[in-house]
Amino acid sequence: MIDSIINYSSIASLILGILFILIGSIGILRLPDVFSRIHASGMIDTAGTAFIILGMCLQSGISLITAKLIFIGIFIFFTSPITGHVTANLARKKGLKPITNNKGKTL
Amino acid sequence: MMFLAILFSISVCFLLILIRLIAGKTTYDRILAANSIGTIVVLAISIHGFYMGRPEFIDISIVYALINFIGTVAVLKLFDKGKLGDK
Amino acid sequence: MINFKSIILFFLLLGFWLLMSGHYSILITSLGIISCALCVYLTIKANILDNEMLPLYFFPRLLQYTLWLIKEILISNIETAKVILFKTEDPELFTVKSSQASNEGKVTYANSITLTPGTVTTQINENVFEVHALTKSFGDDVRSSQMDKMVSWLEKGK
Amino acid sequence: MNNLILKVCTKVLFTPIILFGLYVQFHGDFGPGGGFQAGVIVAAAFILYAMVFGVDKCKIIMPTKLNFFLLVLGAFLYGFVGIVGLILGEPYLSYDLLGSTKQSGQHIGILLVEFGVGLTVCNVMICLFYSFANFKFGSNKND
Repeated sequence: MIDSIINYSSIASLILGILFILIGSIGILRLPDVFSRIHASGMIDTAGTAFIILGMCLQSGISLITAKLIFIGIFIFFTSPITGHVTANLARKKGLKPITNNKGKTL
Repeated sequence: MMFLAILFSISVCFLLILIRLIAGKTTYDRILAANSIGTIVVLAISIHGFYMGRPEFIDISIVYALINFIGTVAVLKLFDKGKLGDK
Repeated sequence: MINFKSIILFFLLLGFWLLMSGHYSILITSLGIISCALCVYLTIKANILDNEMLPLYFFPRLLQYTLWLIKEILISNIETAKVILFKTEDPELFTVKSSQASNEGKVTYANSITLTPGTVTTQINENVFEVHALTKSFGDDVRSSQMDKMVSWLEKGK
Repeated sequence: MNNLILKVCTKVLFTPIILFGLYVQFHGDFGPGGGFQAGVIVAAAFILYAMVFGVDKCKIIMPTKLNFFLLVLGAFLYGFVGIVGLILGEPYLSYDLLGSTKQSGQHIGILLVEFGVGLTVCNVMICLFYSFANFKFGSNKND
């Protein structure tokens, strides 16, 4: 009983993760400029990764594998904003203008 | 069987991002796409470990995540300064 | 120079090693202790063992902050998915002020902004951040400075 | 790169990456891993540090002389463990007599040889980075 509940929730979590990754890749294709695409890339790195790792953790039960999977999750959560920020920062520094429609203050 | 289906769907996402990597207008688009492909490959390696029934191979995906991060930083620095040395 | 911080770092690294290892023979565990000591030595020699590297005063409130951040990430993920699939994007670029005093607080705030999809920190100048948001509602979320208050709470505990 | 986030996060990541490299080094006989991978991971931590804080700062932790010394020491360790077997009347690189029993001898021998390989690979990577770090890519005109 408990086993089948864990199994089904693991499958649901994996499918949800795949869905988020798919939406993120569509976003990377569809959105107009680098700064918007970073948001879609961030979706892959946060929701997609988190749900797939959650699904695999449920699949493996309490073991060393779960600890390593959680460690991968923490590592990707920690490094994803750094690469996103550094890419955006470099694009801004090299003078790329994002497509916006506001006249707000910028640095 | 389930893991095979998931690997297949991950490869579809991989191909979608690959289109952006080839078509991307600016360099930053390409770097971003390469970074996203790296994240997807990290997940695919660990799922492949489950599919083969040897989840010990998760160590490899940690190494891949590490090299993905350091490689992205190195490429960005190369575009910023033209060399990897001084800060 | 062995101080309180380096001892804490040593035990954190030892916990990490024991969590990853899975083989608890005397040889492997003693190699682990030697490895952790080597890592602490390299950290001290590189002169990076300060509050920016190991903000110990974050730790009592870190768990609650992480849970709150995960909730925010989930909500903004769903919003971003809606924008990508159904709506047209309406990007904007604006500046916000951060009220954190220390570098580690500022970095936590900037990383939290980037980690929630829909908003990206593009530049940092002292305590003014330039933020790119996917739609106006994401921008309003950042401008309402709820996250700023949470990070300040994480930093100061008030 | 003169970037606050990158600097602070490199400080946080430097130590765990080295510890993970040493973990891969010493668990090479239980799973995937071993000397080559561990050397590359440890070198990656030093390279990240050198890229963000500058090569001069990295040379404080790993001076060029120490780098060369460890490079040679690793190769020497590999050869020496092999020669010990040869002196004790066994074929080259057979570790049976290093421990009290055959199995523990094998374990110690493999650990020592892998440690030598890891040390050499790590220091060759750092040495290559030091050599190529100031090589200018692209046009030579601007600065």
